[in-house]
Amino acid sequence: MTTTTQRPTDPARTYAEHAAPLWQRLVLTRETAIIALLVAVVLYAMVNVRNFDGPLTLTYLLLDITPILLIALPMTMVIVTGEIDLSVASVVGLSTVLVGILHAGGLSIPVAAVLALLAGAACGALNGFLVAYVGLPSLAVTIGTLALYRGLAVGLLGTKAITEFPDRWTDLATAKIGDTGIPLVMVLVAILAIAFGLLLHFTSFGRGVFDIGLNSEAARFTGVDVARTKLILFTLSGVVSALAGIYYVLRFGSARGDNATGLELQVIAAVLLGGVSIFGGRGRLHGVVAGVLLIGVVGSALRLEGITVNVINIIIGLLLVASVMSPSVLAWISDRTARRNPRASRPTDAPLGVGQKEGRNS
Amino acid sequence: MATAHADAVLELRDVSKSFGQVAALRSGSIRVTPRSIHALVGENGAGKSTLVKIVAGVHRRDGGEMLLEGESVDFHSTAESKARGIAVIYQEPTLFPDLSVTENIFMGRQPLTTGRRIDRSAMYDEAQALFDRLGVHIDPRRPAEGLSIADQQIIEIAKAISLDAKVLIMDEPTAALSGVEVERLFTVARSLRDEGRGLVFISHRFDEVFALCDQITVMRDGQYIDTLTTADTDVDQIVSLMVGREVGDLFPKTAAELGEPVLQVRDLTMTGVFHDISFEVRAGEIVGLAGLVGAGRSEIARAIFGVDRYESGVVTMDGIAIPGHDPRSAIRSGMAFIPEDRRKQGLVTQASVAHNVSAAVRSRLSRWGFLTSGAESRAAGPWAGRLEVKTGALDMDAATMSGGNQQKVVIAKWLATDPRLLIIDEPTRGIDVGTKAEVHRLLSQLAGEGMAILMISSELPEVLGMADRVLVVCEGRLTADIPRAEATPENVMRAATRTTEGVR
Amino acid sequence: MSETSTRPASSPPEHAHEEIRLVAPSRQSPAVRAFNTVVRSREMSILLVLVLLVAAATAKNPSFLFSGNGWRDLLLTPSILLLLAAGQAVVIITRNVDLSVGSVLAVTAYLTGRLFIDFPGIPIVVVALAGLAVGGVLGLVNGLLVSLGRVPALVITLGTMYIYRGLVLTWAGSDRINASDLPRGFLRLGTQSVLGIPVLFVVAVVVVAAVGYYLHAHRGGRELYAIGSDPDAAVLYGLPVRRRVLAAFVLSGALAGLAGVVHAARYGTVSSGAGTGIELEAVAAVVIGGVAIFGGSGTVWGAAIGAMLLVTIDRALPILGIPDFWQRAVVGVLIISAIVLDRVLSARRTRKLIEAREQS
Amino acid sequence: ACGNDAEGAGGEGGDGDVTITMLPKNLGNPYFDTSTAGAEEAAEEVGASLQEVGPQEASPDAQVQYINTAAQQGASALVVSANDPTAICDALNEARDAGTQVVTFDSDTEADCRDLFVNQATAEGIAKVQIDLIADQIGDAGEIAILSASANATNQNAWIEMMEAELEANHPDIELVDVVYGDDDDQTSFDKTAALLQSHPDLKGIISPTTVGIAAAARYLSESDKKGKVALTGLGTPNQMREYVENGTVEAFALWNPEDLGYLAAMAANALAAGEIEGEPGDTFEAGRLGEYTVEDDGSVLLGDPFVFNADNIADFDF
Ligand SMILES: Nc1ncnc2c1ncn2[C@@H]1O[C@H](COP(=O)(O)OP(=O)(O)OP(=O)(O)O)[C@@H](O)[C@H]1O
Ligand SMILES: Nc1ncnc2c1ncn2[C@@H]1O[C@H](COP(=O)(O)OP(=O)(O)OP(=O)(O)O)[C@@H](O)[C@H]1O
Ligand SMILES: [Mg+2]
Ligand SMILES: [Mg+2]
Repeated sequence: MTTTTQRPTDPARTYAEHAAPLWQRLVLTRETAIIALLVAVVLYAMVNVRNFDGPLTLTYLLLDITPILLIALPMTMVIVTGEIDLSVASVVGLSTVLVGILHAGGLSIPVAAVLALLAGAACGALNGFLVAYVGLPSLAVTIGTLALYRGLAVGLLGTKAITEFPDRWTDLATAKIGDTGIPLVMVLVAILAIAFGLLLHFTSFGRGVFDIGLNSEAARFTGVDVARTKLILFTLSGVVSALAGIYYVLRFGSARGDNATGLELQVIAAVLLGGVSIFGGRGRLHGVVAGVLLIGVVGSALRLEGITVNVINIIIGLLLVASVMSPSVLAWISDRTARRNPRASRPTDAPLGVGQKEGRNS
Repeated sequence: MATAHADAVLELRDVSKSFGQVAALRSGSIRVTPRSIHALVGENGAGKSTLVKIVAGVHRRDGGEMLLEGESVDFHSTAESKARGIAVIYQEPTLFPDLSVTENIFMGRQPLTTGRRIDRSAMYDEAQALFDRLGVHIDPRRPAEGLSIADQQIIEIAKAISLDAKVLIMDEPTAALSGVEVERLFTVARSLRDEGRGLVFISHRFDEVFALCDQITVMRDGQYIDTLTTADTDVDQIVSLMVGREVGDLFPKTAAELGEPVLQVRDLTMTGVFHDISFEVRAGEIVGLAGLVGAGRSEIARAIFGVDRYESGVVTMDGIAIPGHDPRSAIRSGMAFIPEDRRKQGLVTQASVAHNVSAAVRSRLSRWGFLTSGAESRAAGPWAGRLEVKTGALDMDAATMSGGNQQKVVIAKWLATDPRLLIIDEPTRGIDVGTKAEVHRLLSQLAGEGMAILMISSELPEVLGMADRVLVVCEGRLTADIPRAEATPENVMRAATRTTEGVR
Repeated sequence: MSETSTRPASSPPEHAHEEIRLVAPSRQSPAVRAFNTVVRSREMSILLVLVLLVAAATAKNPSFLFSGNGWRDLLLTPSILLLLAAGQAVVIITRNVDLSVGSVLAVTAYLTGRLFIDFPGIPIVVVALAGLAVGGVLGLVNGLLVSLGRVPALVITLGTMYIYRGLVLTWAGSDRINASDLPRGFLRLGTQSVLGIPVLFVVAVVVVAAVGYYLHAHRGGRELYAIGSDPDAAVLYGLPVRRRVLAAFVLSGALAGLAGVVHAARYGTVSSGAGTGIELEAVAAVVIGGVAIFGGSGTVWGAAIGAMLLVTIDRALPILGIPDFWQRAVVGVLIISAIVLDRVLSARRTRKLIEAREQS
Repeated sequence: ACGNDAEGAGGEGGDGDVTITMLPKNLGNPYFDTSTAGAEEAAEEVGASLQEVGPQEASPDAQVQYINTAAQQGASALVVSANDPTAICDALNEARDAGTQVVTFDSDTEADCRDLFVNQATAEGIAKVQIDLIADQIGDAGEIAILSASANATNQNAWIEMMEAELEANHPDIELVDVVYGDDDDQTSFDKTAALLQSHPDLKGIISPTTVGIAAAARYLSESDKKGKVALTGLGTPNQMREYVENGTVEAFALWNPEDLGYLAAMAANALAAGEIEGEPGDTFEAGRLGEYTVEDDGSVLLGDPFVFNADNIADFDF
């Protein structure tokens, strides 16, 4: 039942739902590979890295990756549509600055936070508008807004760093659930993760997101509102980035223009490591979560070994390259063996991918 | 004239090729002699394009033999086959939109001045010469972007003949061409033959095959069936060889009694594209939209369905005006639109059959806002079955299907929405007679069930055979509205070309 | 509705002129054509912005242009970005991108220092060549991964950006090259002028001109455009896609390597953090310069002017009285308006082409 | 699981020897390179084990991760130069709860989140010496500007305040026209210097209270036609500045000995870890070759006065 027959077939034809048995579809995936790798690394660290099994490890690990994890959720959907958002870290910076200034201006933290979220939404919406309705390539647009939003953050706060925040709130950011050592903020993260997971994989909106990534013109002909979908996704990306910014302020108790500089690359690295295709149309959220955790665990273990930023950089880089190389290497091998169709398995023949459909026509 | 005994310039023996578990080509054989035009015919998915791509070096064969002028060859890249004097026109035009048409033709082999600088003016002159030979008026310096499909095909042809190759292979070059352009192409092809080259011509239009070719090789299901000399065979024999069974009437049109107007279009206008388009389609009626390629028929259809915007005019379904530039409300109002380019517009080829077939009805399938792939498959299965889509399982990618099968998937997808109006653009472009008859039967059956159908087609026989009423578009304007009884090839063509005397 | 027949309304003259320029350039005289390709080009529009900017800054403070330093810095400061932009432009024209240039720059900048320290009296030329070579090798790695591995350049070079940076951090550690470690001659190169034009600027311009000429007038160059314009078609066409893409990355790497040497000469001190974040500036310069981010169109001259503009803005703002904290914001606005402009122009072009088609 | 026992100072495997983590503002900075060298020397002498870790850019959030790590490792002492006085406080306090002694040096945090601050010199002292230097280089009159490190560097900002006060009080004819920030990055500092000279044509002098900044500024100045017309001073290391002092771009600049600073910080850390001192005012401890030091009222230990380098003495130093 797993082979296509070219025979002319009898009219009343029925089909198998799947070409491959269940276990294959579950086990032979990028996501499973990443999760397996994650588990392996954790086990290895448990045994070989001093203090990795300590109670503080989990807490700090989760606290550290929270911003990346948060932003990775909308970023995944953005990349699945074949677009990309490089401005997220700048939005984080901007929102920390806003919270700082507004709070210093006498507003309560919740009010300041809400305003910051609105600002984040605005930033995201601007990206979305330029990409979806003006039809600009998101890579270029968000390189621009990366500079713009960071510039606003630095410009607004100038030399100062606002560091006066009520302990009540700063403590909340690092509070733990009971004595589990798991940060309270993880509840929020979990809720959002589930929400995004359902949205992407179990709604027709999510199906539309994948269609856009694979063939946005066909999606349009099928009644998917491509522009609106992208606007929504970029706006989500802005809001969640602002949320991460609020967390940033509260955790570090300091609002600075240069907060979270360079975070966007870590997020994208994690998302791609999680098995999302930069060309769009492919990826699953649980893989992304695993990717973020993997980067966090590796970093934490290496730091415990007293290894500093440079080696960690190298390893993140290697992970990233390996993660994207692996499928094409496999394809290349089966290419050699089964002499597969080159064009079927050749990403580089496809354009750089980031929103190229919009980039070309429309 | 060619004789089958002359030694072949290109010969394939039992060549095979599989993509994963899909056996695209089982035993492809063909023997092309110089001074002859050799037709390659077969149903969709018979393996014609695959065979072509193996000769071109796009794919590498898994087995079998390929002889070029008697010596065995195995191309790793299209560059190699080119270097050996094989020119190919692929089924889909492959142009570089940002570059001038001239650069598209001479890329990689531009004439050089001393100092290896490209000699642009010489290049443009050569291009001009080519176009003159093809009798077309395309400015050699204009960008390829914005060319009509027909002109793109012309550029491909110019590209191929400029190579002055020993073997010229054309994979459905005429699919997008109007009669005039086809004739010009044939003239060139014949002169190339008489220069002593071997040509391979792939087409689903038998009139063309018989008008042009010396031999005909028939393929079915990736297998070589037979090679006949055109002189001593006829359409019926070819068809039965191709299909392996008897096909019934090609245009099984049953007269349906017309109901209320379903679609009404009033003064639809988009500057530079179409102007003052007004017509209506009644329940049970098949309205044919005829005209030359590039007349703007597809554009009109796209505007009605809402994928393109229009400046002024009204579109109403069952008397209710629907907002412009909004496919969703068009679908909600009961419209379905099967576009002309199924790979780019009709399907998400890298998605599964189930995903594609259920794409237009997803929102209805979701429960409490949630959608599962199980629900998709359950909805898709019956429709795929009704259209006899050839696929192993519902989660196979549509990419692995041949044109005909992909078209069936697109039709299934739209029938699943249970539409009141079906707009179908080039329903049988690049589709074999077998499937063609099926599609036509389906259309008239749907009309019989009271569905309103707007059918765009560049094939006159199809329009005349299927339509209750023929609307003719010329340069973005309706130039005729002819009832079935009075429609003849002559009056339709006259309306289609009325204002185009002198232009091309 | 019976037979209606009217000819399409003939289009207004200037519209027709526009149309000829697009679909029938041959009907124009070569002079007009040359005028159109050069004067009506994107390059010109940015050049105009640049000139206006310099004019404004000079009006505000004459020393911006009319002091020895002012003139020198105007040309000297962009030199590094010019080199990077030239390489980046070539890569982007092939519908790829190279984010690793900043890290490559750091590697060769530090290498430069080490060479002068470890081999006293080593000729400057040798050092420059070493920079080119090492950069080229690092670029080759990118190219191999991208073209043979069939992996998106954005991801690969993002990865190698981390890796190369990590390498130089490991190599240099906290060590840093100081001016006193570098030979006077080399340092002087950083500011020397011939006929009032800084040497480093001359180097950059020569590179840009050479690359631009190759892209415009040689087969290889045109093939780069073809590949970027439609990679699938390029494969079917039988163009040496992999080789060309590989070459593009090697070039980008080599130029980044050269930029590293220039960086050392100009700033006289090198730390492992050199060139952090400059990769985005390079991409921005290219985009501002009118190279389509998805390849196939644009010129290296455009990218070069974009680089000049980007750097000059940075220097002009304080003079125009905008506090330097706002510089990045302004740069952001600039990038966005540049691509919006491009979109508007190309949309207009496409629409005209379509209309022209419908009217023929 | 040893990180958790609260009084487990240096409790790794319970073998009681002192482990010190050195956390500078960032890596790749020769100033901290030197101070770490001093710290290693001290650790050597007292038989403590010392490791240096640090982020790439001088930002607090990056520093926090390394503070956390130290806490996880249950290091007995953490010697840190703060990128932000408050941002890293929570992390430091968590580390202290985990039994790690926290010593700040070079750049302090809030007093309540460290056990001890090893002060290179009083802010007043540092501000005064630089003002005095520039004053006598420009003849106590004219426009000056400051090229600082990052906009939120605690110590630089403190010094700048002091300098402004000092100018108010004792140098009425000197006008501070601009403060720009080079983020302790060569290129930025370099370009900012260019911009300064550009936008303030009659600038007389530049003070750069950061080693990276002064070197970059000197580099630009030495090649510009303002060389000799615009005075430059501030805080720099002899090795970076030698070139420019010798070619006359810079007359004199100041700095304490970062090696001694690191040495003292490590000694203090060891004393705390070993329980010799509590970090209470009045505590005294023996700091190897530097002799005995006493904890002052604000819980800080003062290294001494800054030292002025010039053409005559610069040859005697190598750091
Ligand atoms: N890239 C591919 N991957 C997998 N299967 C493929 C691929 N290309 C073609 N096939 C399979 O090979 C078979 C033959 O395809 P091919 O395009 O050669 O048919 P064809 O005769 O050209 O049909 P048409 O007349 O519609 O062009 C098809 O059934 C298709 O399923
Ligand atoms: N990107 C470019 N950079 C510099 N010069 C250019 C560029 N593009 C075109 N030109 C110059 O403009 C003139 C016309 O441009 P183009 O390349 O279109 O020439 P053409 O249209 O091929 O016509 P001709 O063959 O008469 O030059 C040529 O002289 C060419 O050198
Ligand atoms: Mg085919
Ligand atoms: Mg059409």
